[in-house]
Amino acid sequence: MVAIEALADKFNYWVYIVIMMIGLYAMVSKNNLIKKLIGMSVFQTAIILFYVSIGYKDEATIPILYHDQVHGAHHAEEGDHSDEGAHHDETHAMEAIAKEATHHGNDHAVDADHAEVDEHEADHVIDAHVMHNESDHAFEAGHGGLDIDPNQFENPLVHVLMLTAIVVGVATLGVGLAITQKLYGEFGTIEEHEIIEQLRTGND
Amino acid sequence: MTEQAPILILLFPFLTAIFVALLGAKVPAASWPLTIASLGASICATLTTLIQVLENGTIRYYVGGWAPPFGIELRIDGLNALVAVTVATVAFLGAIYSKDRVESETENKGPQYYALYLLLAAGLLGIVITGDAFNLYVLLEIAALTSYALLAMGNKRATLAAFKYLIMGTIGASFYLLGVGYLYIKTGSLNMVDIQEQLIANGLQDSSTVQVAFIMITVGLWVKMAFFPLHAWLPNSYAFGPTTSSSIMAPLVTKVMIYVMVRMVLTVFGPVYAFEVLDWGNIVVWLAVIAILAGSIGALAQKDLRKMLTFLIIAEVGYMVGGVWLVDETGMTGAIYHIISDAFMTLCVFLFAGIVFAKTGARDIYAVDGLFKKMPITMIGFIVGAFSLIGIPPTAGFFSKWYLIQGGINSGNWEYVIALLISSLVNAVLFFRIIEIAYFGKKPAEGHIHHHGDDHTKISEAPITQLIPLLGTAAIILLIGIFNKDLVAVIQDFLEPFNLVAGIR
Amino acid sequence: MKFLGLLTVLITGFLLIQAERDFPDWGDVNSPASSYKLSQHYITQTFAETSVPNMVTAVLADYRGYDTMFETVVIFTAGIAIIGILRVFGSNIKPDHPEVVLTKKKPDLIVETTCRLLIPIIQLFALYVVAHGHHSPGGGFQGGVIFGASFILLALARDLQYAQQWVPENRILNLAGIGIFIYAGFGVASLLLGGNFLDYGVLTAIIPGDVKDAHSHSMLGVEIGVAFTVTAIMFSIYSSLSSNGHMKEGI
Amino acid sequence: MNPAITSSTPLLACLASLAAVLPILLLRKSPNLRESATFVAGFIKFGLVVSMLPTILGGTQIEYTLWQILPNLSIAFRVDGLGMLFGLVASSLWILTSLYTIGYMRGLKEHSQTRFVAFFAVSLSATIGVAFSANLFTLYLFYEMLSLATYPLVTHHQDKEARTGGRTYLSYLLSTSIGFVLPAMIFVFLKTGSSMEFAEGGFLAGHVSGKEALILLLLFTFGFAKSGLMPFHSWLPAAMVAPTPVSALLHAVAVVKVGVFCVIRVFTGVFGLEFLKTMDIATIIAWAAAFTIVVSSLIALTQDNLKRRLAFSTIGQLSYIILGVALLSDRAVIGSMAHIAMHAVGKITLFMCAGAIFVASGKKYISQMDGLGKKMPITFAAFTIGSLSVIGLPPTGGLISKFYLVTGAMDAGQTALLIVFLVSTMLNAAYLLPIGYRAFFPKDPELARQPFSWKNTEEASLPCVLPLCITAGLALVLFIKPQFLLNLAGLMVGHGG
Repeated sequence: MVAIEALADKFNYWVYIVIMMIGLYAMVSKNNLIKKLIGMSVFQTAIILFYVSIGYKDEATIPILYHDQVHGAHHAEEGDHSDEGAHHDETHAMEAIAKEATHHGNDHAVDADHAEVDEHEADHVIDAHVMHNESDHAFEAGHGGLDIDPNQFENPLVHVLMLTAIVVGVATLGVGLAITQKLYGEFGTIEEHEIIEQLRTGND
Repeated sequence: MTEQAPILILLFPFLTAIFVALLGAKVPAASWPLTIASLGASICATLTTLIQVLENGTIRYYVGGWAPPFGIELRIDGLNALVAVTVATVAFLGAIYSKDRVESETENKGPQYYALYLLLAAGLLGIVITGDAFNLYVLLEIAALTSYALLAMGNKRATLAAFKYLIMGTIGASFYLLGVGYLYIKTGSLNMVDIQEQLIANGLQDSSTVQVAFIMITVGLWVKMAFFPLHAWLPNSYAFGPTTSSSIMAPLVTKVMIYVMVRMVLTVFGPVYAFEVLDWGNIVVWLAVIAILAGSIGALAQKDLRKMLTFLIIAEVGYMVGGVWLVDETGMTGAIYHIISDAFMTLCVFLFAGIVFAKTGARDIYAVDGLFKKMPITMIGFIVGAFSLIGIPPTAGFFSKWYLIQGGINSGNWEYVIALLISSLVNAVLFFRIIEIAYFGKKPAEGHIHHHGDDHTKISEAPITQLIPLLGTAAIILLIGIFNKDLVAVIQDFLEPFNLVAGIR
Repeated sequence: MKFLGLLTVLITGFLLIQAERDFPDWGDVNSPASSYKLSQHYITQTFAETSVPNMVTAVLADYRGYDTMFETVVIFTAGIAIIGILRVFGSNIKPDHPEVVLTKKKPDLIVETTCRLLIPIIQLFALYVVAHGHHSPGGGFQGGVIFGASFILLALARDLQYAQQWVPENRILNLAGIGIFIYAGFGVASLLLGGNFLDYGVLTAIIPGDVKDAHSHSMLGVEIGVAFTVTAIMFSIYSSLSSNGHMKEGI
Repeated sequence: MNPAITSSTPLLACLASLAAVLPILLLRKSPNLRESATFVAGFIKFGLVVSMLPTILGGTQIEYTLWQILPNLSIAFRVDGLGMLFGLVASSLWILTSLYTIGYMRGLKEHSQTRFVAFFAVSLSATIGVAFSANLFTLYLFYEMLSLATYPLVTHHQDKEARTGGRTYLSYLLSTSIGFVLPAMIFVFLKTGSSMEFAEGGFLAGHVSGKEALILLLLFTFGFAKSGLMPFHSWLPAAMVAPTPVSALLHAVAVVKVGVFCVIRVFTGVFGLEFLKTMDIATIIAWAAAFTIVVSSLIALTQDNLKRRLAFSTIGQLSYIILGVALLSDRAVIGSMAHIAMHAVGKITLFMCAGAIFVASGKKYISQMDGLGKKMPITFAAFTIGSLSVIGLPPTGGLISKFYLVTGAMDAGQTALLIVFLVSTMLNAAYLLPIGYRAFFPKDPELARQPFSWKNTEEASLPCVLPLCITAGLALVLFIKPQFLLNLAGLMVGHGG
């Protein structure tokens, strides 16, 4: 039972391992050069999957600030900075949640389900606020004193990293295909053992 | 401007690469001078950096002005300042050599070749100076992609080998990436120093994830550096690629990977973790011993000059991996010193192989037939490199062996000492076989011949662009041998805080 | 080889599963990756520091702009590498492999008309994706790929040479290089203005607005550079691979 | 510790011949000028060495540190009695050999003479470097340099035979030095952590256990394979493919003597005689040397090729020196050191004679030399004197060193080894004396009946004959005036002989 729970909690990691191993097997064992390259793509994609799943947070959305948060920031800059301390105040937090829920309803249709969640899990958000007060990162450097909850958004960093990894994957695949084409031009085949056979029998 | 030197190290070759690629189509002749100029500038930048490091200690350069861990930093201490100088210098010398060979060996793709060459140099320099684990991956891939292409420009065999390299290299780099991901998942950071701090702060010594991260990163790098059982891609690709390509890749790519391994072990995981908590014991040293012996035996079996040399690289990689895992300060010093000296030694012999190939068009070791008469200056350069690989004082190779053997004895790894000695002897056999052929000719005459007066064979030396790098390399080998004390002082300053001397194991 | 491959896979898989035991649960907000100051800083401070609401764009083009510059270089490298490997210049064409090289296609009315309609829309969308990267998913890479796709579509609909009339090889490469120069130019400019490489903050001297705006605008600039390179190299890779390096006929 | 002064003379003495390489190469077009460059360098070198002699005899050592190459470890020179003795021998004989080289090489019209002369000079530098080394590291450095610099000399003919010989030569010397000496040296460095400076009484005592000391001793003694101790002796006969001047200077004097010199250095300077005595480990070496002496003498008896016979004789004589040191008694050690000089003078005479015979008559085999004494009386007279010296008979210097060796053996109470000395002396006589005898008194009655007249002589050219006369004369002089050599040697064991 525990095992199954563990499996369920981390099923994404299981999935990526399985996919990755399929890719790795193809890279190592397949004879056809194109199949190897396909394996390579599968392999790299599995790693991307892994990374992206690191960044996932329950009930968080894509790492782009809401329209109101952006505008709220301008407000905060122009107006008072005094509400920083007020975060400890629970009522204030509740207001914030209510405000947030409305934004969801109005501006971001995409996040309809998100808003739902927020409504019946209000205390979760409070916890989160308290927590990030303790870790006091939200306020240390912010001149604007933005009202941003880190748990509201997914981790942007892994997305950036994977954008890079995707680009690298594409580039490698391209070069791999080019080499395969050159080999095909020289040997007339893309089966590795046939190429090796040709090399062994001479005519260098 | 000196505080900007770290970034200039790679900006010069990198921006020039783009420029060469663009300009090449119109003015191909400009490619070579631009390449040389930019690499020369890069050497100056590395030297400036080195001097600064020696004066003020570790340099931390925040790219984009963002303090780590939020931004990427270039972190340069004694270790990578030295390696950066080495990389820039080797690239510079290799580039000089390329001049007369590129057109004939790469089917008139000079500009592309130089652009890729510079990008490779920039990638390797970037790997060396960065302080960010993920940034290292990106640069690793730049270096890898350019390597694949530089090799695939060679003949048929090289193309296939390049493909193999591509597959293996991708596996290696992906393993590294995965390892970095594992570290990220447990520490939340990508900055090398910060990862180390987080590992300690969060008490992650026993985490199986971190252990696997270490294994993945190490194995990934082993693939990239062609550590023995994972070496299959190397011999053919370096042996059959264009001589110009292999004269930069053979000295640098494997060495830089070893640098990365040292960096990972010391800076990211920390010696206490890598050697004490994990304690793979002697396994790695034994693997290194096997690598050394396998490389040496493989080299003995070769008739092809460059292929023989590639097997020597495999043996040398064994030296360094073993040296790192001796867990001894002298051994580590030796391994790091060997990164530098081996880069130049390998460059020297590969340049020689290239010159011989250029002159005779033959690949096997009999191509050197009678070269003492025909190309005496070339042979002098070669002999210095060969002596260094054998380990004859006062060349650099002797001193790296000196430190490595000391490390082996200190830590009681006699098997490593013996392997090192055997490999020196094998190198002696290999190189004296070549020297013999060059001296006696392919089939020496029976009985005495008394040539009257001097010989009729005309001296026909290699062109100056090939001689300069060869002799330059030879001179450097001697210099870093004679001045090894100063070099080692820098290395030991770097190693001091890691407290390896306590004999962790 | 098969057995060896299987063995490698099994060992690696086993190792990875070992590691997985120690992972935080999926979506756990308290996992180190999510709770460490690094990602929290990005989420909470990005806007304050750069006034870009899309954190991914900000991290990509600013905090880790150095990475991204090399990411662009990776693309560029791939383009040059493929040319280096495959491209056959001038007359020294080797006897080709025995495959039939396709001749020029006849223009097909339906396909051509559709393309004529679609391509401007695609390109417009690509520009939007690039430009709006600050506020929505998108950016130089995405936009560049879409833009490149429009040229590939052109080549597919007609043939390679037709597409090359619009974007000849040299111009393509120049475009790619200029893209990187734009990116690196921002870096060099900040070097010259006394900051560190890619420190957009010091660009206030030449970009109107305050420090945040300088960051924001520079990011737009580098994204455009990235888009240039990606567009160019996408098409370059396509044309090299599809014509086997001859740049004549393609599929 | 002896008093010491700092002076760069040892360095200059070492470099004198190295500096000659450049003029030699530049003057390759005109042989006469080239040769004079060699002589100038030779006399400068000899002069420098001699200039240090009074200081050394006065009991003061001369030091010079060139360059600290490793932490704790520098390339440094120090001249003491033993080094001076060896330096004198090597530098004086170089001049004579150079003269001889001119006669030999020109007489045979050898090719690539410039290369030959140049490498000869390099080898000499290495030899002097070994002689004046202050520490083990410097010693090793010059030892390796010598191995490599002599390779082109050994293989000078560049034919198949030379290739085989050269291969054997290098593979023995390099494999033993890299395989044995290098690890032993690094081990010593690690254990003592010192600069490995040779010190009177050694510096190893107290740093290693008995077992380690034994292993180190074996590694060093056999590692310096130039000493020709069996079973690492085969390179020496193989190296006889070299032109005779090489054999003469390098394989009777420089190279092999460097080998035994290193062994003596290790015994006296690294281990220290006292330490070896307490450890009681030198006996193995003594017996190995004794074995080598007897076996090589027996082999020498069977050789018909003159140079090969001399080569095996050398192997035996070298082992005298090692045996003497391994006996550990003061007198035997003095005998060993003196034997370096005495044997050098004797053996170089023999080799030069062999070369002169080959140049003048083209004969290599002893069986062909019947009655040759009538054609080459001077050469064979010198040969006989050389033989006497090597055997250790009066009126030659060989007697002196043998006397010390034998009495040393008595001092050490090694009766069995004493017998070895005596038996081998018989054997020496048996393989050397008949050559000279048969040359003057051939078996063939026809040859015997030919009358001798100075007009019929066919000696080699003057540059060939003059040096060998001088060395034969030296052998006689050393019988009368051996004292300064013994004094030098005596400095090393703490009293004046």
